[in-house]
Amino acid sequence: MSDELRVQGMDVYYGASQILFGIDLAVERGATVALLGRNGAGKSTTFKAIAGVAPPRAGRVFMREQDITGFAPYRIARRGIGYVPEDRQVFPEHSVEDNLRIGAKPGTDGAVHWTLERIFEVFPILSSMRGRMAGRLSGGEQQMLTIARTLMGNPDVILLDEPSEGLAPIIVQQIARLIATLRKEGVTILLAEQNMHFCIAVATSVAIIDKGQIVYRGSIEELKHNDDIKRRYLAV
Amino acid sequence: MTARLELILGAVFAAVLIAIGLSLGDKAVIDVLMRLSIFSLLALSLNILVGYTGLVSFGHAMFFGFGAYVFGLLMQTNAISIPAAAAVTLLATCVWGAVSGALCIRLTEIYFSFLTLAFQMLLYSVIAGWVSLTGGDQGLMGGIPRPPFLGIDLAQPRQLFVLTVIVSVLSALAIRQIVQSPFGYALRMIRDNAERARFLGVPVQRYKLQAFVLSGIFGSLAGILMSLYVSGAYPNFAFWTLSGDAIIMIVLGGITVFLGPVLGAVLFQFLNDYINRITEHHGMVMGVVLLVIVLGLRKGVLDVLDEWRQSRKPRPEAAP
Amino acid sequence: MTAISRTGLNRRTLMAGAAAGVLAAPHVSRGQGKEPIKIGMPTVLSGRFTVVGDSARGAAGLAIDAFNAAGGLDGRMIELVARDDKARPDEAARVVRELLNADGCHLLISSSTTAGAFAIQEVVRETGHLCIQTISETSSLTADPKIRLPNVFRGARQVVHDAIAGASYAAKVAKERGLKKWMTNSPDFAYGRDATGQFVESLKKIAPDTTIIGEAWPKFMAPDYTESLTQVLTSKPDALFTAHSGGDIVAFMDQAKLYNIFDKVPMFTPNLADLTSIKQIKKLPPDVRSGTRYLATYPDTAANHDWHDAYVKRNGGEPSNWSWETAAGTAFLLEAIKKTKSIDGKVLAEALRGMTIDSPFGIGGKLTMRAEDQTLINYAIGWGSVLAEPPYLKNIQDTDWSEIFHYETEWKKSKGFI
Amino acid sequence: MNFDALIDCFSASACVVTQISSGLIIGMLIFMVASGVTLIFGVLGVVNFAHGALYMLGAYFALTAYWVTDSFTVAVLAGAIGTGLFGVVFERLFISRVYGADVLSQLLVCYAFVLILDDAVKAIWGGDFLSMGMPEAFALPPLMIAGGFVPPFYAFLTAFAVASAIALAALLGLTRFGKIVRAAAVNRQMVGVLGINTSLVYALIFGLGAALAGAAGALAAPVRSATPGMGFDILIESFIVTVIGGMGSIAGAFVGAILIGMIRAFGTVGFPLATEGVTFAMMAVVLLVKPAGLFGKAGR
Repeated sequence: MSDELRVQGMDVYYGASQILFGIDLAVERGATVALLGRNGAGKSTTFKAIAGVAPPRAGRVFMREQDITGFAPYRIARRGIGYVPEDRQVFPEHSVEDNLRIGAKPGTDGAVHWTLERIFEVFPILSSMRGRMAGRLSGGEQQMLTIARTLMGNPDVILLDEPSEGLAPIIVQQIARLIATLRKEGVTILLAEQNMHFCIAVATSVAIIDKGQIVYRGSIEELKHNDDIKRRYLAV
Repeated sequence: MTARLELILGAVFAAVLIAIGLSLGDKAVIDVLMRLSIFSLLALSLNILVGYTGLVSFGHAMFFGFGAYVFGLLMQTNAISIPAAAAVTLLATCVWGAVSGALCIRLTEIYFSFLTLAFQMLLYSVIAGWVSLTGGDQGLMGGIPRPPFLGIDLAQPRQLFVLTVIVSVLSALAIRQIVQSPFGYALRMIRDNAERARFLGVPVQRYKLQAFVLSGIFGSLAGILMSLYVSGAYPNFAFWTLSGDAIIMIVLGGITVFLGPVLGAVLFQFLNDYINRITEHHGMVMGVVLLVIVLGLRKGVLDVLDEWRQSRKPRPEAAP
Repeated sequence: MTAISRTGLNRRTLMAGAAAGVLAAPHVSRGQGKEPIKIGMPTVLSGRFTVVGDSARGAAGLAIDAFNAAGGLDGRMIELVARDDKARPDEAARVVRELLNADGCHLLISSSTTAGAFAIQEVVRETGHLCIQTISETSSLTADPKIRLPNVFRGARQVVHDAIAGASYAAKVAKERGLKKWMTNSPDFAYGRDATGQFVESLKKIAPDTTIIGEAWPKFMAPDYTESLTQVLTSKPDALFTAHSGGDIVAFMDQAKLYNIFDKVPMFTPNLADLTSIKQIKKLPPDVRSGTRYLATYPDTAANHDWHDAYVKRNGGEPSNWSWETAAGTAFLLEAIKKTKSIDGKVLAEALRGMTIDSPFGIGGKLTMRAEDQTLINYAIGWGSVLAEPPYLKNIQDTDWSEIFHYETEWKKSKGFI
Repeated sequence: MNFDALIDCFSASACVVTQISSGLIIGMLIFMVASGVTLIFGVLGVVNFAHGALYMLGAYFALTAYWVTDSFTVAVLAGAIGTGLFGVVFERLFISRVYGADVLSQLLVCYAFVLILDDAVKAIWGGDFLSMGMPEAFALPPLMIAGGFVPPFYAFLTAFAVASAIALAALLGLTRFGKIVRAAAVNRQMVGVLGINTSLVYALIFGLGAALAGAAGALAAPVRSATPGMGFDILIESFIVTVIGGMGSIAGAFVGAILIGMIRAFGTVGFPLATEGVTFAMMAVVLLVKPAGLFGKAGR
């Protein structure tokens, strides 16, 4: 299988300070890859760089073997990359439904897999709140909404930045189930997490980032048994 | 030590300016230098608010106009000497600054800007509408009497020139003292983060008000000098376009460096006068020059120079 | 120490800037051969009053071209240096100083609007240069002895003359037609207040049974007169006087047309019979009376037609009231230079006082610069009914200058000017 | 001051109707300009000090189109579309460079353009005032309503402005484009990440604001004479209206504009020399009592 998304030697700076150092990542089609790391390790920056929000200063980003480095965020999105930022960022004064409609666009193949109806099937909780202001939702509901809104754009790859952060365990479980559903739908997922257990539950392979560099790559099974790595790079 | 050195530098600078003006004996040079002194003072006074306190006033010309009119009207009574009239004018400015300032500083950002604009335009409507007192759109007519005092005769252009330069340089030094004082640093703290300043015990509102009044006093002083220079006062002095000009001056020169506004005033006056002389289409030329400066440099001239100088230094991280 | 070196650097920069400003000053004045006589002209060349500056510069240029073509002053040519004062008094003061001090102008033709004219008056009060005011019609400029200066002459009409001419005409019409209740609608600035106040004063004197039942003072250069026009509707006057001019009177009438206000109410204005205004009026109400501003056909003489044609040929557009005023002022100045062979302000002033010249704009082809208050008199002035096509004004009744002088003297006495 | 006149006016329906209609007309033209100012500020975060110059452009475009085609419809379209296109180019080339910059840089860029456009208009159309004259279709006697007078052109102008207001409200409130615009006003980056070209949205919004100003200029052309610098007064008035109504609020601009129109209309009867001062005083009072404006949301 070919790589859906590939990042090569990516350097990212904020102003004068370098945040990421030569990041290499590859996500195969249909896979769920977890990017694990502590707070401030560079997970969010990696995602922002891929999404075009914080363009890399060096290195390349390929989507389905096409170079999309330096593209504006909206063009990257139109290449099939859906980005769910860590701090949710719903449009607070728009209704749930309007949030979803703003995200709506056909996929790269021109087809619409995700309609409002399907979204409401997968996210029944949003269905009951479709008219409510997004700013009035709970944190978990907002998280669901951001994911759903990104799905409305029919992405081929979805970047999920810490979807479980700060949510009650029961909601985290719901999100884990959701990710499993998406995987079954054939959506390729890149997931940033601090929570290893969450990753073990949902991911197929894992990369660990520390101080802006990828320090480990392997399958979930390997990680489970590598206590050294877990101790060194993860808050376990 | 620094303060004394600055005083000496200021005195030398004033002396050089005066020497240039008097030795060339050219009225045009004296005119140019006087106007530059006055507008430099206006720009410097505005920068107390904009550059140091982070309050972008759109209404600074109200002080300029206020000073010019109050002083001019006092002098036209023929009952008061120039220093006394100036003192009364500055005192009145204090009161007006405190009243309008107390209201304006309750707001921040663009709302502060618009409220200062509103106060200025209120003053402008009074000046333009109260024709029997102010002469309306014709301005104060009949000239401003300049009776001699302490052996100084300001009706003599050269003496007026010397006085203008001295007053401007002294004011600049005073403003320098203010912004270098602990009070000045507190203002910067308010500018950078008012919440944090409040948390650290800075009486934010009181300091803002003081900055507003101080800025007004020096702006008013510039207005007094202007009314002496043109021997009159005109509603334009209190119009928002002059506030706009003052803002352009400080943005051109740079708001982070103390003398930025002075350079800006010089640049602006020079551009204005020179372009007006060489072409009738001065609007287009001036507009293009402004665009090049704003979009090209993205900062004032001295800001850029200062950054360039800082960047050449071997990374003194603790400099500011 | 950072602070010190920074200050030093900036002071150098500042000095360089100041020096550049100084150096830029003198180089403009160099010419070839005999040094030209420079006449500085502060005027409006940008913004809403551009038409004033264009008119004034075109008219002065026409006169100076002829002077130079005739050999100048013993071979010395005259150079006109027109500069924009942006219709701002402070800028006018600056520009005049610059013209005198940096450009080395010998004489001034001030073609600034009223506020600028007064500012210029203050500058030449100090410098003593000879100055001809050609645009400001505000009476006090020369009538008020506190403001009048021995070195300043007015080569323009004067509001009080216009007001008396207008009031005398209006009084006659009022008597014929029984127009008793009058309203005024004029811009709230020096000229507007002056023109209206003096008209009303004169009208009350000449026709005592008229009353003013309302006045409106829209902001000067207000783009919109709707609210003051609707006020006319509700007050229902017999006649209306307005001192709007230029583009403002055009907008005023366009807006009044929407209410058909002047279908019933006769309108009186000193300012409509001017080629630049009247041509812009697309629909003329039935009864509009105007004083003559500038018309090619008034005075209806060959000299005036020729001047009109020469002006159009040189400058393209039609001459305005400001054109003839500046032409008259310039003609006086040039005549004085010719006569005295001097450009000394005092000598010229002496010659100008009481001077009479041949001019297309005068009664019987003559204009006089009255000695006592150094202002233009005996210019052709009349009132008539406005027409939509040439000659634009019919049934013109010339104003008798002896009547103007009579009421002007009364007015001056009432103001304490004499 | 003449408060008796004001009381007289209020007791006569003719006067009330006439003055209200004149207040509406004044207000509606200001609204057309102010709605652009408030829209551009609300979405782009830029205080467009060049908006008055766009109004002027609209008038000149309309005049030229009217001379060429003799059709007022074409003139209004030319004013609106021409100015709108100019706005798009202006936004792309210049305004887009000062997003997120301090208000001072924005002010300067706009001021530079006011200078350039005023001068360009003078160079192209000349410095003389120009007048379009009333199009034939509107050269009708005024309508009588309850003893008051309302000219047909002003009725049309008011209807046009009200229709613009409704269309604008519908566009922003009901369409997907409007939803995107409002979302972009809150979080531009997130909208971009969802695959929407926000640069295009910004350009369109600026163009829309410019088109509104251009349409206002075109509508004013038959009754106001066009000169370089004619945008000056209406810019200040639309700022007052924007501040009173709330920066970013279209509804606020509408109410604010009517308010200012009424002050002008009735002020002329009661306090003719103080109307301008009163409008500024009102702006000051609103800023002090409710800095975000009558319809503004606090904390924007």
